[in-house]
This record gives sequence, C-alpha cells and structure tokens, in this order.
Amino acid sequence: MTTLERARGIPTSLVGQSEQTVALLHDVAITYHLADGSFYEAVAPTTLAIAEGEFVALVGPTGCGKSTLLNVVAGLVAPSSGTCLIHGDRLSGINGQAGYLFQAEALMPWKTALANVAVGLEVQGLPRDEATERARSWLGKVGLGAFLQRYPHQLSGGQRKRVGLAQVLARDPRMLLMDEPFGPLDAQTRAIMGDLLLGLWQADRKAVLFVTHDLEEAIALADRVVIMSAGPNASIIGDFPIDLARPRDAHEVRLQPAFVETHRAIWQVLKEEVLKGYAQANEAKA
Amino acid sequence: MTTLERARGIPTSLVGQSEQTVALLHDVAITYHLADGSFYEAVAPTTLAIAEGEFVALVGPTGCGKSTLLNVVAGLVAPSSGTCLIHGDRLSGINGQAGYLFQAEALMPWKTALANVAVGLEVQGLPRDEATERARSWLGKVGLGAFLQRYPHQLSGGQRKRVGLAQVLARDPRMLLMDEPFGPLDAQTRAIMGDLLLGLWQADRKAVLFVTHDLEEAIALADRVVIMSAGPNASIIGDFPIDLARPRDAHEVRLQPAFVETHRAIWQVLKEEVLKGYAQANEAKA
Amino acid sequence: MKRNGERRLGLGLTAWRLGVLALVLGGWHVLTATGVLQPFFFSKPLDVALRVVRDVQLPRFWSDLGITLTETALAFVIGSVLGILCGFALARHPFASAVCDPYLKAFNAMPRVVLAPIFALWLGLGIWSKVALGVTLVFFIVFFNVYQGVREVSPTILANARMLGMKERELFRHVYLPSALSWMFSSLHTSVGFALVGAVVGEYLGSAAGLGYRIHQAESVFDVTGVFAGMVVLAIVVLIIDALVGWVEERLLVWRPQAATTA
Amino acid sequence: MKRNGERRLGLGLTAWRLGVLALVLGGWHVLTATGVLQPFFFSKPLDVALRVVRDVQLPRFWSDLGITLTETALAFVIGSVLGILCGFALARHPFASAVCDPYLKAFNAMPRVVLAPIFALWLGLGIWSKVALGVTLVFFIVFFNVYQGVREVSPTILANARMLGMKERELFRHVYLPSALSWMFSSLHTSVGFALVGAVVGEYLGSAAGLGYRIHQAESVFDVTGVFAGMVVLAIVVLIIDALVGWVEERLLVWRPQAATTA
Amino acid sequence: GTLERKDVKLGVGGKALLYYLPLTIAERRGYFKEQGLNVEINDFGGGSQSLQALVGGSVDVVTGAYEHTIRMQARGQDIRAVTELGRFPGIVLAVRASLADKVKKPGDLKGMKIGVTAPGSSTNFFANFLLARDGVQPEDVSFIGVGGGASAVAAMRQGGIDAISHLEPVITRLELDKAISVLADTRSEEGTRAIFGGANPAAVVYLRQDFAQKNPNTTQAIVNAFYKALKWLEKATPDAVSATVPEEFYLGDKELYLEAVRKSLSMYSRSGIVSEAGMASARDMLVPFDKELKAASFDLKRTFDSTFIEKAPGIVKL
Ligand SMILES: Nc1ncnc2c1ncn2[C@@H]1O[C@H](COP(=O)(O)OP(=O)(O)OP(=O)(O)O)[C@@H](O)[C@H]1O
Ligand SMILES: Nc1ncnc2c1ncn2[C@@H]1O[C@H](COP(=O)(O)OP(=O)(O)OP(=O)(O)O)[C@@H](O)[C@H]1O
Ligand SMILES: [Mg+2]
Ligand SMILES: [Mg+2]
Repeated sequence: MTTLERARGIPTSLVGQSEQTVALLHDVAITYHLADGSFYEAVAPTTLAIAEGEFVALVGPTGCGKSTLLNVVAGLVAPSSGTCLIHGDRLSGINGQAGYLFQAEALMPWKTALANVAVGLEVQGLPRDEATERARSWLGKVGLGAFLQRYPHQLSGGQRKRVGLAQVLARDPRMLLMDEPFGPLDAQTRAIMGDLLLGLWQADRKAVLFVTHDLEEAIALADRVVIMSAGPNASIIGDFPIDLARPRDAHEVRLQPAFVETHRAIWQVLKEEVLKGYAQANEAKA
Repeated sequence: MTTLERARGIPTSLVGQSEQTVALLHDVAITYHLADGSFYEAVAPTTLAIAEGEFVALVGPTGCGKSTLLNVVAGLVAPSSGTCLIHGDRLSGINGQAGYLFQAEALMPWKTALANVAVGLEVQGLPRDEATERARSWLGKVGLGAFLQRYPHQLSGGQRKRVGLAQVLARDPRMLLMDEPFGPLDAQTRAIMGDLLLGLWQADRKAVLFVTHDLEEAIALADRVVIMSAGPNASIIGDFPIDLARPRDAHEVRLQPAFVETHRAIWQVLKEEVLKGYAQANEAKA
Repeated sequence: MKRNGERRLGLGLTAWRLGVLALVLGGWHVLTATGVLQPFFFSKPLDVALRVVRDVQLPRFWSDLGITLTETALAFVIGSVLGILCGFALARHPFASAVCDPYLKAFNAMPRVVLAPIFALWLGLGIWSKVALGVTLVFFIVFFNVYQGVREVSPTILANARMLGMKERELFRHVYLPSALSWMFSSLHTSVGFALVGAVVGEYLGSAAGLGYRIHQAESVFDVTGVFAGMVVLAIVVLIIDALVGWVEERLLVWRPQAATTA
Repeated sequence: MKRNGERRLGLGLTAWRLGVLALVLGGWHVLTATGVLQPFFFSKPLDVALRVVRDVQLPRFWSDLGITLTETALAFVIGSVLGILCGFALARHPFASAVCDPYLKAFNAMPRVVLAPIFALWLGLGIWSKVALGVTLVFFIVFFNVYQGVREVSPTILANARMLGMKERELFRHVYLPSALSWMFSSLHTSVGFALVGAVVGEYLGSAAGLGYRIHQAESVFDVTGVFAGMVVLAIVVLIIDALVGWVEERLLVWRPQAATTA
Repeated sequence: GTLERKDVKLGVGGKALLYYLPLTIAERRGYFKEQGLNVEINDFGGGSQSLQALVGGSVDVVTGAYEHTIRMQARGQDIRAVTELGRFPGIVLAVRASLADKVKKPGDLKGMKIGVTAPGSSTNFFANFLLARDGVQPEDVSFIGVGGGASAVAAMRQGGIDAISHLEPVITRLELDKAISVLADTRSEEGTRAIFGGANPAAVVYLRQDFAQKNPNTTQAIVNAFYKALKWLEKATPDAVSATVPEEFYLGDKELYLEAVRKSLSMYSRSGIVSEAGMASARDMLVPFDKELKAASFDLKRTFDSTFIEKAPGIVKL
C-alpha cells in the first residue's frame, strides 16, 4: 500500500490484527444522542488496531472525534455499533489496563498535586508512604517538585496538565491514552515531556494512543500517524507509518529529510480535510 | 536599544507611555497567598505598556505568570504592589473595556453555544433578536454554524474554545486579552482563526495582549513579542518588535527571512529560560 | 430524585414499586392481624383503606383537603421565595451575612410549636398562621441551600461573566441563579414535605378545619384508623406536589451534563 | 456561613452584631414597655435575662440542659450519618433510589407530632423517643442534599478517578465524599437547628426532663418569661453546636477555590 | 334583647374530649343556632393555647379549665367564667395494675414516676394536691408529661410510668385493658366529695369581662345554649350521646366511647353555676403548689360571673 493509497482514505485495518493486537476498534461507530431527540453521527464505522508496544498518534481537525475514540478505548463511551476488543476480549465497562490523560481538566480539586498523584498509586495497593514517595518523584520528573502541596486551582494551566501527566504515568499502565497531553505547554517543556514519555515507552514498550494537534510532534514521537477526516461521520482517511530510527531526539529528528517528507505528505491530506470540515461544520444540521 | 540589550532582560518600560498608552502595568508584582500562610512570589515588579492599536504577544515558560498578568489587566487580580493604569486611570475592579478569553473553560454550562455568545451582547443592551442574530453569525465565523444549540459539555475541546472566542470577539471590546486562544486547535484551524483575529484587529486597531506557547504564531501575529522569565519572581526578559509587513498571511509570513531571523533570536532567549525554570520549579520551596 | 434515566427503567420500576408497597402493606397486615403490632397504635391496613374510601365521599373531607393544600402551597411558595431571595442577597453580601448569621441560626433553633400562639396572635386563626408555621420551616431549608449554592459558583465562570460586562442583576439571572438551581431544587424537594408538615402541625395546634384538624380530632378519640387515613392522604398529596416540582426541575435543568448517551 | 473572609472583617463585624442585638433587645423592650406588644405573649427582655440568670444557678437546669444536649447531639449524629449513608447508597443505585423515592418523600410528609405516640411506645419516654423525632427531621434534610451532591460530581473527575482504577469504595472516599462535602455541610447547618427542635418538641410531647419539658411547664402556667428564657438558652446552644460544625467544615474544605488572594 | 353580634369565635383545646362534651352537644343539637348565634369552633392543641388565643383576641370565648380564670385573675387579666360545664374535675389518679398491691393511697407513690398530660397542667396539680394530703411533696416524685391521647396509653403500656393522673378517654381505655388500678376518681360525685368535700369546677365557659360588658345579649345567648346542653345531658343516655356527636368521635372504638361516656355523665354540671365552695376548693388545689399564685393577691369572686347563668333558666325553653 502506497502513501498515496493511504492518503485516499483506505484504512489499514489489518495492521497488527494478530495476537499482538492490544486494542482493536472493529467497525466502531459513535452516534451521540442529543437532548432534543435528534442524533449526531460523530464517527462513522471505523477500524483501528494498535499493536503491542506501538506508539500511534491520532491527528485530525478539531471536533472530528479523536477524544470520542479515546473514550471508547477507555471504556467510558459505548460504541453505537461495532466492538472494541482489548487483548482480544470484548470491552465492557472501564478498560482497566489503560491510563488516560484527559483533554479536559480532571484533577480532583480537593487534593493537592501530591495527593492527586499518590491516590492513583494507593489504589493500586501501594502503601501510603511509598505511594507518596513515588508521587513526589514523578512530580519532580514533570518539573513540579516545588508545587507538591498546591491545590489544582493554585496551579497554572500547564502545571495542572503536568500533574495529570504524572498521575497517569506514575501508575505505569500497559496502555496509554493521551489526549493533547502537551497542549498548554511551551515548546521547550513539550520537548522535555516528549522525551520523558519516549523514555518510558522505550523501557517497556507500552501501547500508546496519542492525540495531538501538532503534526511535527506526532511524527517525532509516533510509529504510526493516523489521520481522521472532519466530522460528522468522521473516519480514518490516512495511516502513515513513520520510518525514523529510534531512539529519537525530539528536536533533532525534525531536521531529518525523512521527517520533512512525511510531514509534507501528511500535511497535504490534513489541510484539505480541515477546510472541508470547516465548511461542513457550518452547514444547517447540528 | 538593541535586540541584545532586550535579551539581557531590560524592560522597555518607556515604549508607548504616551497618551497613546491603553494599558500600563507599572512595577506590578504579584505575590500569592498560599493556604498554609506562606507566600509565592509569582511575578517580580514588572513594567509593561501596551499602546493603542498594538498587538502584543506574551510568551514564556509554563507557570511563569502570563495568565496572572492578564488577570491583572482584566482587573480580576489586584497586584500586590505597583499599579495598573487603563487609559491613564488607575484600575480598580473589573476592566470594563477588555474582552478576556480565558485559558480555562469558562462557558456557562447551562447555556447553549448560541446563548453563551448572545448573552454577552444582550448585556451590552442589544435587543434579544439582534443579539441572537449576531451570535449566530459569529459562531459561523468560528466554524460552529452547525453547533448553535449544543450545550458546552456536548462540544469537543476545540469547539468549546471557539465558542469562547466568538463570545469575546462578538462584543467588540476595545482591548483584547487572549490566553492561549488557539491551544486546542489544529494547525489549519489555528491559521483560520488567526486570520479572523488579524482581520478584526486591522479593521479598528484594538489593543491586543495575546498569550501563546507557539512562538511562530506569536511572531506571525504580533507587533511585539514580550518574553517572560521562568517563575518564581518572573519578569520580562525580552521585548522584540516584529518588523514584518502587514497585512500578513498567517502561513506565508513564516517563509520570510525576517521571520526566521526573529524566531531564532527569540528562541535563543526562551530556550535557556525554560531549562532554568524547569530546574527552579523542582527546588524545595513551593 | 429522577432524571432522564427513570423513563428507561420503565415497567420494571413500577412493578418493583408496587412490590414494595405490597410488601409494606402485607407486612403491616400480618403484623397487626397477629397482634405483633397492636392495632390500637397501628390500626390495620384494610381499615385504613376503607376509611380513606369513606372519607373521600364526604364533602367536608374535600374542603379540609382544600384548606390544607392552600396552606401548604402558600407556605411552600412564600418560604421558598423568601429563602431564595435571602439566600442570594446574603451570599452576595458577606458582611451582611456575617452579621445576620447568628440570628438566622438561632431563629432556626426555635421549636415551632412554641411559636404557634404568637402566630395565632398576629395572624389570627385562619390559614395564615399555618402558612407562617410552614414558612418558618421551608425558609431555612431553602435559604441555607441557596446561600451555599450561590457561593459554589465556579470562580472562572463568574470571572468570565463579569468580563462579559454583567452587573449584579445580570449575574443573578445568568450565573448565580442557574448555578444554584440544583441546590435550590434539592432543598425544594425536602421543603415540600416540610411545608405540609408545617400546615398540618399548625392546624393540629389550633384550627377549625383542614387535614391536621381531622387528624387531631381522630387522635383525641383514639381513632388510629382515622389518623392513618389522614397520613395516607398527606402522603398522596406530597407525592403529587413533589412530582410537579420534579417536572419543573427537569425542564430547567436540561443542560446538566450526564454520562454522554450514545445510540 | 463563614469562610476565611470573616476573620478579616474582624472588629467591625462584632460591633455590628452587637448593634443588631442591642437594636432587637431595645425594640423588644420599648414595644413591650409601651404595650404595643403584650407582655403576656412576649414577656420583657429584662425579665427574660433575669430568669436566665436565675435558671443557670439551678442544678436542675443543668441536668435538663444536659439531657436536651444529649438528645440533640444523638439526633444530629444519627440522623446525619443515616442521611449521608442513604444519600450515597441511593445516589449510586439509581434503580433502588427510583423504587424508594416515593416512600421517602411520603415519609418526609408525616407530621412528626403524630408519630410521637409510636415512638413513645417503641422507645419509651426516655431520651430515645426524642432522639428518634430529631432523627426523622435531620435525616431527610441531610439525605436529600447528599443524594443531590453525589449526583453533581463532575463527570470528568469521576471518569478520571475510574480510569485511575478506583472501585466503589475508593470512589466514595476520594471522589463522592469530598465532592458532596459542601452539600453535606450546607445541610448540616440546617440540621443543627432541626435536631434541637426535634429534641425539644419530643420533650414537649412527653418527657420527664429537658429544656422542652421546662418550656412546656412554663407554657402550661402561662409563664412566657420562662418560655422565652428557654428559647434564649436554645439559641445559645445551637450557636455553639453550629460553630463546631463550621470549625470542622473549614478544616475539611480548605481546598475550595476562592478568589485568589494576593498579598 | 337583640344580639350585638351574631358571629362568635369559640376556642377549645381538644373538642372531641369528653371534658368538653357539652360544647359538642350544643353545637350538634343546634342550640347556638336557636339562639341566633353563628359559632365558629376552633380546636387547639391544648387548653393553654386556647386561653392564649382568647388573650390575644383571636377567639371571643373559650371552653376551658376553671383554673385558667384563677391564673388570669392573679395576673390582672379580667377573664371570667360564665357557665360551669363540669362540676367534677374528671381527673383520675391510677397506678399500674401490677403495683396495686404496693400502692394503696396516693402517698405510696413516693419516688415513683407519675404521668400527667403536661407538666404544670391541672392533672399535675391534682396529683400534687393528693400527694400533699398524704404528706408527700411534688419534688418527691417525678412527673412525666405524657401528652393527651395515644401516647399516654403507650407510656403506660411501655412501662415508662408507674402511675397516671389523666382524663377520659385514656382512663377508660386503660381500665378496659385492666392496666391500672384507680386511687382517686373525680369523675363521680362520691369520688370528688371524698377528695374535695364538695364540687370542684372543671370545664367552664370563660371570656373576657369586657366582651361580656360590650355584648351582654350575645353572652347571654352563649350561656343559654350551654345551659340547654347541660340540661339535655342531665337526662341523656350514653346511646343518646353517641347518636348526637359526630361519627368520628367513636369511629375508633365505639365500646370504649360508650363506656367512657357512661362513666362521665354524672360529672357535667347541672346548674351551670360555680358554687363558692367549689371556687375555694379549686383554689386550694392550685395555689399551694404554685409560687407565682401564692405571691399574687386576687379576688376569687371575680373568677365567676353568675349573672348570665342565673338568668338562663328563665329564658331557655327546654
Ligand atoms: N456528549 C456529546 N453529545 C453530543 N455530541 C458530542 C458529545 N461529545 C462530543 N460530541 C461531538 O462529537 C464530535 C467529536 O467530538 P470529540 O470531542 O471527539 O472531538 P475531538 O476530535 O476530540 O476534537 P478536539 O480536537 O476539538 O478536542 C464533535 O463534533 C462534538 O460536537
Ligand atoms: N491562586 C494561586 N495561588 C497560588 N499560586 C498561584 C495561584 N495562581 C497561580 N499561581 C502560581 O503562579 C504562577 C504563575 O501562574 P500563571 O497561571 O500565571 O502561569 P502561566 O504563565 O499562565 O502558565 P501556563 O502557561 O502554564 O498557563 C504559577 O507558578 C502558579 O503556580
Ligand atoms: Mg478532543
Ligand atoms: Mg496560563
């Protein structure tokens, strides 16, 4: 399958459908029920497989259904049709193997940064002291060693996001779902966090599903970049393997010719899609 | 004053301090009172002036105090020392001339997208019908014409942000405070929104104070890029005028040599600062 | 206590509810028939049912019910409106609220039965003294909740609203009121019962008509069946009023984020 | 009704409060002295003060107070705990809650005075029948609020907590409970008053001791001064209990976002 | 003469109680209507509330305990009885059946728990009086307010009290249950005579003196109606009474009601007049146990205004 074929929207539904498949969305479609009784068909039947140890970036125009797909994999939203298989088992209820960094603010406002991170570890059965110690070290890694005792409302937007990051990473889940994890961070911090994430991933090869609006970031980090079309009825219209050597340095990699070439190819697909989505979103039907 | 001098952290406190000055932060410092009785000196005494019709971008490492400064200009946070002058008058209470797009989610969850935008116009005294009509057209401009009747929780992250954008822009305030307005948007939508903003700004030359983590965006849009140092005790360490011709096309401008040169200069300052901030933030004192 | 979900629960729910009712009535019947519960104190469910049936055929019953309903409705409306207004006013004026605080708390601790003679003195023996009693119950329940509800408004939403140019009046309408609505309705659900209790206790303590009067009379001649029949009627009344409150609530709170429903 | 802000209001506040007190007492004095208010119903503030002073010297007064306090505290604690537990349990089980809903609502509409004989029969005339009366008041106020509070938990925070691996028990501890705390405390502030009212009314309806007994005794012999003296004591008691609740609240709710305080 | 006002508000604390039976008789047999009166009967939670309503002006006339007029006179409130409804108090002091062997007279109750309708009520003073005659002070027993109706029965059944000083129908209920043994009974002439040496007024019709002065004809009409009711009761049988009162009064337990009526019939006043001996005997039951009354000075004669009731026999056609 050539890049061109992919760009025409042929989903590579067979990738990783072996016993290696960690998560498989099979013909998953999501239709939201609106309050006035009407329906919004957010995602058209879509198939996506994530293999063991694979780092998949999900890119698409705003409002296309990226978070929705993540919610399906997390088990928070039930697909309207199709199935979600996790390690071959049909998912019902919460996906216990996944760690999910939400796009929206999701810290517990009544807990300090430290407690927010530690509680996820305590739930895993770690003794209180050890959980606190590990949480402290994780907050240090995301650059918040001096903000342990702050409540979320006393932190800046980027700091809150990093607490969330520490919360998810500290639990060391087998599968990572990350919804714009580096959104409110400056470029430099982004790079540091990206390196942190890659380091972890390299150590024990988790499966990662990573939503971002930064195409460069997607290419720099991922094994595969999956492109979604604009909603309604969004679907996967591109699936690009990234053939860049690992380990990658978040900054250096951007200068490689392969990077530039891939970027151009993906960008071509994406750009049109966004403009299409922009037009669609202004049409009469909500 | 050369770029180098600016880069050494000399605030250009005299810029625009004429009768043309729309907003003047004079020696403003902000110290937060923490729950345990201790203090956090977020921003060291800082002077910043924004002239009539000027588009100022504020860039700095995460957690340095950008949102804090915006809150001061908005009148939501009282500076611990120094004064904030708006059109030469000392600001006390809300800054009625400013429109503020918050970094955090700030839509009223009990109102639809349309009502959220319309209410700001109704408050200005517009009759209900007209307000609704104008709100409808603004939501169209930000690409949400088909999502008028949705409640915020039924929208995606990027859609919510755009409702907020429409809410602020529709009121046509004399001064715009924007805190990462395009954060959760894809590159293409960002560009469209940037053009929209520039178009508006060109029409009647509002003063704009614009926080972003995307340095390219800052340079592409602004007349001046102001760089803050990492906190605690953050201050302005760079103030770069951007001498690119207007009107600018958000995308084309990035290819100009002047753009690349400015970007390199600013990036140099910023990069070191972030690394410094990262180290500072992990020090013992929270 | 219901939201959209309830409709989906549907028939099974009705079956369960009736099942529980049958269980309660059956248990009551068996316990009183076997004498474990003395019928002198607990009557018998069948007798009570027959009494209710008898009562509803009396014109006097309907006029009594009408009076009690009027009192309840007035107490509920006046108490809630006062509670809501005071709740908002004080929540917005921290100093005034700090000054009033101990007085409100202290007043809330007054046993209402002791106040009955004073209400009778000021308001006569008609419906208004009963309404007043109900109001003193409803007011506090609603007041404390609305007060807290207003203070729980998200600071960011509030800041945004103020930046949009809203002044006190508009903030009230567009921010405080909608934000405090679920607090308000929570207290209204409690209040419905208390408004009725206030009216009935008021009648019980001094009146010439009403359900409380009927219950009082039945009680003084050891007519437990009559007492229970009165209570059954009260229960039905409160369920009807509460359903109305719930109906309004559902309409006003459509925006509440629920677990996203996919179809 | 206080938060950090209060401390800053400081002295001015105390002055204002005392001012209001003086105004109320002065008005009361003038109105009763001039006969606008009949002393037969309203006594006179000076007489009441003297009576309180006299009463506090009697050992019997202190034992009465102790009994009423015990009843109030028990009613408050038991009612709140039950209300909190039921509120959480039902909020987490929509079906069970839909089934129970009409029964709870109906029960809340029972005039508590009518229940007194049943409590007396089951629990005797000691403190427990009064505690039961107070519990029936406190329970519903707390229950409805906690129930609603649990349902108001932010869906995102809840989803996050579940993704962090929390099960029902942990969700309760780390999410539902803290999130519902301000709802809970709002209802507790209302409940303090009602717990006392329940205890006093219980004593009033049948008892051998307690403040309600004192008040009832005074009332039977038309000793309004005694009645008012009793009410003054009640008011003081409730303010003390409420201050305790507020103290706990402030400690538990430190995290609440307030307007950022700069210094 | 012509009535100054036709509409009269009457207060009573527990209309269905046998204590106030003459009121229901007058109402149901249309005696008020006969007199051209339109009487609205307000029922209160207790006797003291109906008195408060009278003082506050929300009712014009009250059927309540004679003792209230003494208290009000002592406080300078000119409230007077105009008709006696009950010549015997109708209060019974009884002890739990299981204690009947130990307790033979009121004095034996020392140290025990005595249930009364409410602390400070006439049932309480009645017990005080009986105990004092046997040399026991009120402080030597504990009085428990058990309320009016079912809760009094519950208290006795549940074992919360050892003895009870109470009224109909609680007493009959307990008697039918064989739960008590009577120590002193003032429902009958003999019982009352044994204790007080003569009559001791119980329920009366009382009103404010200024009302009587302003509305003498109305007052007379009220008194006439009550007088006629008393005369009717003099000859009535329990069955006739139950046929007259509203069905609700005996819906709970008709046997109980008839029995209680039978026991009570002799207690209603015959002439409607409070004798001077009766006044004194009521005062002696009350004053020694009440500090406030002991300290006050008042004219006992002002508690009863006999002018109306004395005219009644001449006016009322039986
Ligand atoms: N609860 C809901 N009810 C109805 N529609 C919804 C709901 N949640 C999301 N949607 C719609 O589904 C579409 C996809 O939403 P989603 O949040 O998945 O977008 P996204 O790709 O994450 O966008 P963004 O990049 O802006 O975060 C959007 O058009 C949104 O309006
Ligand atoms: N209410 C508060 N109490 C205490 N400290 C606070 C409070 N608000 C912000 N801070 C601290 O002040 C500093 C500046 O915060 P601010 O939100 O202005 O950062 P920012 O520059 O907007 O960062 P970001 O890019 O992450 O949004 C941060 O270190 C933050 O922890
Ligand atoms: Mg999203
Ligand atoms: Mg910020």
